[in-house]
This record gives sequence, structure tokens and C-alpha cells, in this order.
Amino acid sequence: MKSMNQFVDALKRLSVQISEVDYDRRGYHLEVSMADNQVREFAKAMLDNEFYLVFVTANHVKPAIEVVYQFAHFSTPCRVCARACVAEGEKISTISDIFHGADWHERETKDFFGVNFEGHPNLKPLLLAEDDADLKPLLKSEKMLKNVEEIRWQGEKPAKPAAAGKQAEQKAEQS
Amino acid sequence: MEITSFLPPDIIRMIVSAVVIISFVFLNAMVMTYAERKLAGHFQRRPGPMEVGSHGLLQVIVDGLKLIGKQLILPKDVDRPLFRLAPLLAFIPVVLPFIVIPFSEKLQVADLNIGLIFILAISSLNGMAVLIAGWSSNNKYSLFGALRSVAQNIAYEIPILLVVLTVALMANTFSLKGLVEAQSGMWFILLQPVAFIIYFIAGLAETNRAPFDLSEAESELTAGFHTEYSGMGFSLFFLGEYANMFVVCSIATILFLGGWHGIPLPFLEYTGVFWFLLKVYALLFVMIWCRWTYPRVRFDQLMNLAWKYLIPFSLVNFIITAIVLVIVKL
Amino acid sequence: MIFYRYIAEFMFFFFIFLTFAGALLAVRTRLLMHALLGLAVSFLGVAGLYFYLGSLFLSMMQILIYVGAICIVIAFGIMVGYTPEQLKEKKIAGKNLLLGVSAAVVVFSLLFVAIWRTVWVPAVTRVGDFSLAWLGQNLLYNYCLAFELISVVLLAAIVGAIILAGEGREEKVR
Amino acid sequence: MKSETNTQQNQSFTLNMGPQHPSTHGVLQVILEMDGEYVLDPQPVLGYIHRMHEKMGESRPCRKFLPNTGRMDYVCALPFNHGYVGLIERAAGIEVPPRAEYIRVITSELNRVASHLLWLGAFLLDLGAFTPIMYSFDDREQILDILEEITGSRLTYCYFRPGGVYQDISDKFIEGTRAFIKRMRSRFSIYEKLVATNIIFIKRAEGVGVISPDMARRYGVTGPLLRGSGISYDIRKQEPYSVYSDFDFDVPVGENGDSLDRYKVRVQEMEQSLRIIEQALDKLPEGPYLGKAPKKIKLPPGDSSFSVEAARGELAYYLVGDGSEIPYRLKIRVPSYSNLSVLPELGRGILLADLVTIMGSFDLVIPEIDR
Repeated sequence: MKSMNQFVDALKRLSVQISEVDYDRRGYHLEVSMADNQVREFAKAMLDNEFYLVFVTANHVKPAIEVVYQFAHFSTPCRVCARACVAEGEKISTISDIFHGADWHERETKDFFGVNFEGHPNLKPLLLAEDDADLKPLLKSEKMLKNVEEIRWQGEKPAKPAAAGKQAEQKAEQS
Repeated sequence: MEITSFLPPDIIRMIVSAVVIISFVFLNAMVMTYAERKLAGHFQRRPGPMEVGSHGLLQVIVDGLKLIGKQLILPKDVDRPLFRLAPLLAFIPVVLPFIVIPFSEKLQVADLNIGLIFILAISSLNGMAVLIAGWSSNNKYSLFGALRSVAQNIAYEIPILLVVLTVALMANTFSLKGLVEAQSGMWFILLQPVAFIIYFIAGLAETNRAPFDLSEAESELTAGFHTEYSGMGFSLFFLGEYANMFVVCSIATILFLGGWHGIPLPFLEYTGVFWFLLKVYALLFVMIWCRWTYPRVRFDQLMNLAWKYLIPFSLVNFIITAIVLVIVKL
Repeated sequence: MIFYRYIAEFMFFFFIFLTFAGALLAVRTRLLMHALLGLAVSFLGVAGLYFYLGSLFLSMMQILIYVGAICIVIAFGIMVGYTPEQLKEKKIAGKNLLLGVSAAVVVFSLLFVAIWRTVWVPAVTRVGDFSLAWLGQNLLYNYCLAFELISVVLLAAIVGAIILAGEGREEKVR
Repeated sequence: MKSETNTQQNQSFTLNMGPQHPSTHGVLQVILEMDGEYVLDPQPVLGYIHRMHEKMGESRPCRKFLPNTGRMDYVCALPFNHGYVGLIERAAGIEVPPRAEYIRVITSELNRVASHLLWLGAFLLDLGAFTPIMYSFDDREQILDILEEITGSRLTYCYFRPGGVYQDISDKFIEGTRAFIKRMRSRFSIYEKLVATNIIFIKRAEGVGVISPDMARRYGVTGPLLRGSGISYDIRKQEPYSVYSDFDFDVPVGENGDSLDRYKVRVQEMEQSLRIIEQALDKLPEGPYLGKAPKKIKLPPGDSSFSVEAARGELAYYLVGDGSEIPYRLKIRVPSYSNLSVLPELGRGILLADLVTIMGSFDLVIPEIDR
């Protein structure tokens, strides 16, 4: 049984941003932010560390759609939530050949958000009908769409400086 | 009296026995349907049919009326003539064996000296009906069911033939009456227990009953070869199945359980029918019991059972019997 | 009993009709499965003729072997190999036609010679008691050749079924 | 009856299993590429009863989505309730009184036993045994009666509320539950005799559909399927939510990961659930059953996640709040979705009958997969 710190060390070797969060309030242990080209590298590291994929989904915010991955571990209580941004019309590389379970999750994300996964072998509509391929039901309308800062964790009020710092980092990364 | 004056008595005998046999087949199906549902209910800790008539006794009749009243649906792409022919083909061959079955010493339509071969030959036609039904439905599940059924029938006819031959060898006759008479001293089940077990297992498979009901495996093939049939088309297969079960069990009774022999009753030539039916329905009860207890076997397991166990065992049993008979004669 | 005579005569012609109708169906129909059914009907007619001639044993064997075994094996082969759309038969022409006709001519001339030269014995004098011993004696001494030929027929049916099944699959590859 | 013209698989044909088929347990379609009796490539087709629950969750105040959760998995609805109220409580920081947590555990575990009983009958029906389903339904009815007493419904429960439960449990409920535990313990020996020692059943289930631990990890297989493969992973132990850390229970695991192991694991899980219920009834604290929660729950900005162990595996809710009542994003990760995705790999080159066995042993609930 590995400890969580070992995982943190392993992930820090990649150039992703990683931070521990309060499990009692957030429901996961590690938060990861990465660029869209780091996804495969990150997924491989997760597979090597014997994580399994909980889900892949997306979140429609300004300025770009976030793809969210959650991983957890079978023997160590460690839940990892990772985000990568993919701008509209851009592609993000698939992880369905690393975690085979991602195949259906990515197809579902394509159904609901229209996110294109590069290298996916079979990106056909899964839950929606073939005719509804352009529906993308979970994209927010212009009126509802929020900025990424508005939906970031602001910590217990008043906002802690650490959380604020993290936000600044993410802003810098996206710009 | 008037009828006999211009018709020979044998014609009357033929007509009467034809009517009796056909009504017996229907009656048997009714009894079996009721018994099956009621027994299944009690095996499963529920009362079974209770609503129509006392303890659901009239349920069978109501169901029969419903089936007759239902539309015979002809799906679009079926092979029409064959599709309609198949239920008839399934029904007719199972009626014919009743001609030679000796219900008691005097209750038998015709005692053919090759009665046993007659029954085996006629029941081999049943496979043809299943094949035609499955193929003409133009449905892949039906085709699967038909293919399975035929492979199963071919595999299980061999041990049945070998076992039947073993017993015929002991009685030195193919006549069913002769076979029963040969057991007036001792039933063959005591001399041939292995043969009886092999026959019963193969008989279960031959009649497509659970746990060998692969040709109509509900959870795999929906309903197998009769998926597309409705109304009377379906119920003829149903009647055929029950009549077939009765024939298989009555052959088991004749070959192994001493036919009409039992505790002597007055007018034994006729009342032997009581013992005969008692034995047959006891075997049918075991068949129903098996069905509601066991899961279904897989197809390869079914084939293994036939080719790897039943056929070698019945062959060895046959050879040993032959050798013993020769030694006894010497 | 004149009445029985009528029934017997009627049955004789009925069996003849079955045999010919089945045979005609077997060669004239477009669907292979129907042809097979015609073959089975024809076999049943022949079995009825044996029955008419007083040999119940032979007619039962005819049903058991030809209808119950051979027809089913062929049907099995057809079903494994083909789907209904593929079963629309092509026109027979050229070499095949020639071969077919010559085979038919040879078989019929052989049959004709055999029938012509046989000394016919009334059926009644041949009937035995059909006990196991009697059957065994007859099959393995008197009619040994016929008995062996039946097994050849079975072999041919099995080989034919395998070829049918194999061909059906090859056609799909193309 | 179109024959396949693909040169690679020239001997194959396509068989449509479902959407109306007895052993797909609902409107699931599996397109099978077959060679005779052998399955070459099974491809599930989802979405026949897709209802876009996530969109519904994102278009109404979070309290109003609660009834939807029970409609996703109608066989085991209370853990779905539990996950959702747990998520809202976690995000909005709502305290739950201990009595409510105990009631949640008792009812959830009862629901888990009911779900496993339904599975047991349905699985054996898939194998062609007709009788066990009647026995298991008999037992399941008892649970439904007990739950109906306090939740008001028999199937699609909506019993939990943010901050507690809808109503307090009665003495009748406690008595009924204790009586049920006693009855159920005596029933296990019947199942053992009728099913587990049956040679045909063992031959049908043994070695069929082996999921290796590595395969489970790649596909995200969870629940009894994963535990059947020998990995002792149960959210109730690993990340104890509610008051599960108060109870003493084991996580049953299998050895080979075949269908027989999945059967054994589920039966043992029922026994463990009974143990949990018994302990919870003994320890049941006094106090309010519904804590203080605002009528309009404001979800603070930020994301949070809540995972529970549903009867079929890990159920994860993922929420992104934006400070309003309405969730900005609600993701529902259902267990059967990932579990079923292993089928194309597992079902390659096996007999059709084995595919039915495997799908039966997965315990699929289609509305849950399609959401």
C-alpha cells in the first residue's frame, strides 16, 4: 500500500500543477491542472501508479471547455480530479487506448459537449441517436455561460490566500 | 348394430381407436399443462393457477380457447407453405406411436412385431418438423434453435437406440407387448439400471425438456424454433411436446418398469392400464421436477454428455449384456 | 372383403402419387429447401409402397434412414451453409446437364435390367417372424450386400452435407 | 438475413440481441458478430431510454432533482438518493444528525439486499433455472414491505433529504427489520442447496467471463465484479461516508473473477449487509431525524465530488456550483456504465450461452446506464 505522498511525488515529476485539497469539503484528495497536450502523459502516469478511471466528463465555461478526469486508487484512499482545457474547435488527445474504460466516457462527452478526442477509434454517438449528433445538449447558452473564475473553489469565506493564488496560476495558464 | 351391417368391424375399430388416441393426446396435454403449472407453482412456493374453476381446474380449457381464438400471424418474410406445414408435421408423428403402445394386455390398437422400431422411425420425423419450422421462420434465433435441436436429436438418438437394442436383446423381441410380457417375473430396471438412467437422460434431451431445452432456450434464443409462431401454430408444437413426453415415458415404462404389471386387480387384461398410467405419470412427474429445479446446460456440455459419456456407457452396457446372454445360454 | 380391396387400391395409387409428386417437386422447385422437402415426401411414398407390399420392417427402415437421417443431414448442411436468398438455384446448363442426363440414363437402364431379369417371388412367402434372430440372419447372411450399401448411402449423405455446407461458406467469401 | 461480406470475418453473420430480448434485462441492444454459436464481437448499443438526467439536474434547484435520482437505478434507489444528498451536504456544508445517518445506512443496506436478491433470481433465470427467482422475490417482497412502511414507495424511493431523512422510523419498522434479518439468515442455506451446490450451475458459471484485476483497472470496473476478481475495494471501507466507519463488516472477495465468484461475492455481501443493519439497529441513537438545512440551498462556487457504494459498484456524483441554487454542472458516474464497457473485450470468442451468463452476472440495470 502506497501513501498519498508517493503519488504526489510521482505526479510532480510531470509538469502538471498539483495541489492537495480538503477531502471533507471537496470529496477528492488531489486537484490537477494540466495543458491539453499533457493528457496522455498524465494518464500513463496514473496507469503506472495503478489508478483506475472513475469518469471523464466536461464542463462548459468561458473561455474554453474544460475536460474533467477523475481517478481513484483501489488500495490507497486517493481520489484525483484533473482538468484540461480545450478551446472550441480544438482537439484533445484520447486516453481510450490507455484506460480502455475511457472509450465510452469520451464518446459520451463528444455527444454532450462536442469535444473532439483525437485518435479515438470509434467516436460515434453513444447515448444520443445518430441523427442528434449535432445536438450537444450540455453546452450552456450564452446567457448562462459563466467565467471560469466564477465557478472555482473560493475556499471557506473569506477566501484563503492559497486558493486565490491557485486561481491566479490557472488564469496565467489559460492565457 | 346398424352401422356394422354395412361396415366391416375392423373399420369401426380403426375409427374408434383413432378418435380415442387423438382425444387422449389432447386430454394428456391438458392434464400435463395443468400438472406442470400446478407443480411448478408448488415447487416455487406459490399456489399456481387458482382463479378459473376450483383450484384453477378450468384454466387449461380457457387457455385452450384463447389459443384457438388467437390470430395466426404470418410474418412478412417467412416461407409460407413450409411455415404452415411445420406445426402439422410436429403434431402428426407424435400421434402415430400411440397405435402400438400397450396400455394393458388387451388395450392396444395394434401389436406390431416391430413396434419398437415403428416408434423410433416415426419419432425421427420430429426433427424434420423442427428443422422446417426453424428454417421457414426466416429468423436467426429460430434457425439457431432448429440447428441445436437437430444436433441434439442426432446425438441423443444413438444412446437411445443402443439402450433399446440392449433391452430388445434380453427380451428377444421388438414387439412392445412381448417386451412387457418378458418382464412378468422381474422388471428390467433391476437387471439394467444403467440402461434405464441413460434412457431417461437421453429421453429428456430427445423431448427438448429442461435442463436440455436448448432449442427453445428462452434466455438465449427467445423461444428458439417457435419464436414466430402464434395461436394454434404454437399450441400444436406444445401438444406435440407433451405427447412426445408421454411416448418417451411410456417406452421407459414398457422397457424397464414392467408396463402394465403391478399388484393384480380384477379384469387385469383391462385394469393393467391403471398401473401403466401410474408409472408413466410418475416418470412425467420426475421430468417436470427436473425442469423446475435445474438450470439449463450449455450446448457444448450437452454434446459432451452425449458423445463422451452416454454413448460409450450404453455401448459398453450393450456388449456386456450380449456377452452375459451368450454365457447364460451356454 | 371388397371394401378393403378398394382401400388398398386407393392407398397404392396414393403412395405412387406421393412418390412422383415428391420427386417432381424435388427437381422442379427453385428453393433448395423445398426440393429437400420434395425428396422427403418421395421417400415417404416409397416407404408407403413397401408397406403396401407387406414389409413393414423395410418401410420403417426407409423412414428411419432416408427421411429421419439422410434428409435431416442434408437439411443441416443447407442451413449451415446458405441463407434463403442464396438458395435461388441457377439454371443448369452445358456439362452439368449432360452429366445429369447420362447419370439418369445409366441408373434407369441398370434398374430396368435388374427388374427384367429378376424372378419374382410373391411377398407372402418371404415374410418371417421379425424376431431379432431372424432379422440378424437375414441382414448379415442373405442381404449382406444391401445392408452394406445402406451404410454407403449414409456415408454419401454425410459427405454431401459437408460439401454443401463448405460451398455455401466459400460463396460468401467472394 | 444479410450475410457479412467482410473478408476478414468471412464466416460471420450479425445477430441482433435486443432491444427486445429476455436476457438483456431491459432495452439494451447488443449487436453480435457471430460465427456459428461463437460470438466474435459483441457491441452494446446504448441510449434507448436516455433521459438526460444531467441536463435536468442543471436546470432546476438542487432539491428538486432529488426524485430523479431514484429513477436512474430503480432496483437500488436509496444509495442513489444517498449519493446526491451527501453531495449537496458536502458542497453546502450542511450538518446531518447522527440518527438520520443511521437510518440512511439501515435503509440503504436493506435496499442493497433487495437489489442483490433480484439479481440472484434474474441471473439464474438467465441460466435457465426458473425457480430461484420466485424464492428471491418472496424475500425481496419482505424488504419492499418494510421500506414502504417508512418511505411511502416500493421502488423509486425519494426518502432522503438534505440534512436528514423524510420521516422517522417507527417501532414497527425496527421489528420488521429484525424479523427479516432472522428470516433471511435461515434462507441462505436454501439458496446454498438449491443453487450453489448445483453441478449444472457450477459448470455454467465457473471460468466464464473472467475479469482480471488489470482488466478491471483499465475499464474502471467496480462493485461486486471487481471484488469477484479478488480486489478488496469497497467505498464503504476505503472512503467511509455517512457512518459506515462505525460498523464492523468484511468486504467479501473472490479469487478467479469468474461468474461463480461474482455469485459468491454477492451472496456474502448480503450477509454482511445484514450484519451492518443489525449493528446499526443496536446502536441507533436518539435525536432529530432531520437537521437544519436552508429551504433554498445555495451551492457555493467550486467543484465537489461524492462517491457511494451502490449495489452495482461505485456511484460518483460530481458537482460544480456557481453560488446559486441551481448546479452549474452535475455529472453522474454510474457503476453499470463502466462495468458494461468491459463486455466487448470479455465477450470475444465465447459461446452465445456464455455471453448470456456474463451479462446476467453483471447485474445490469439499463435506465442506470442510459441515465
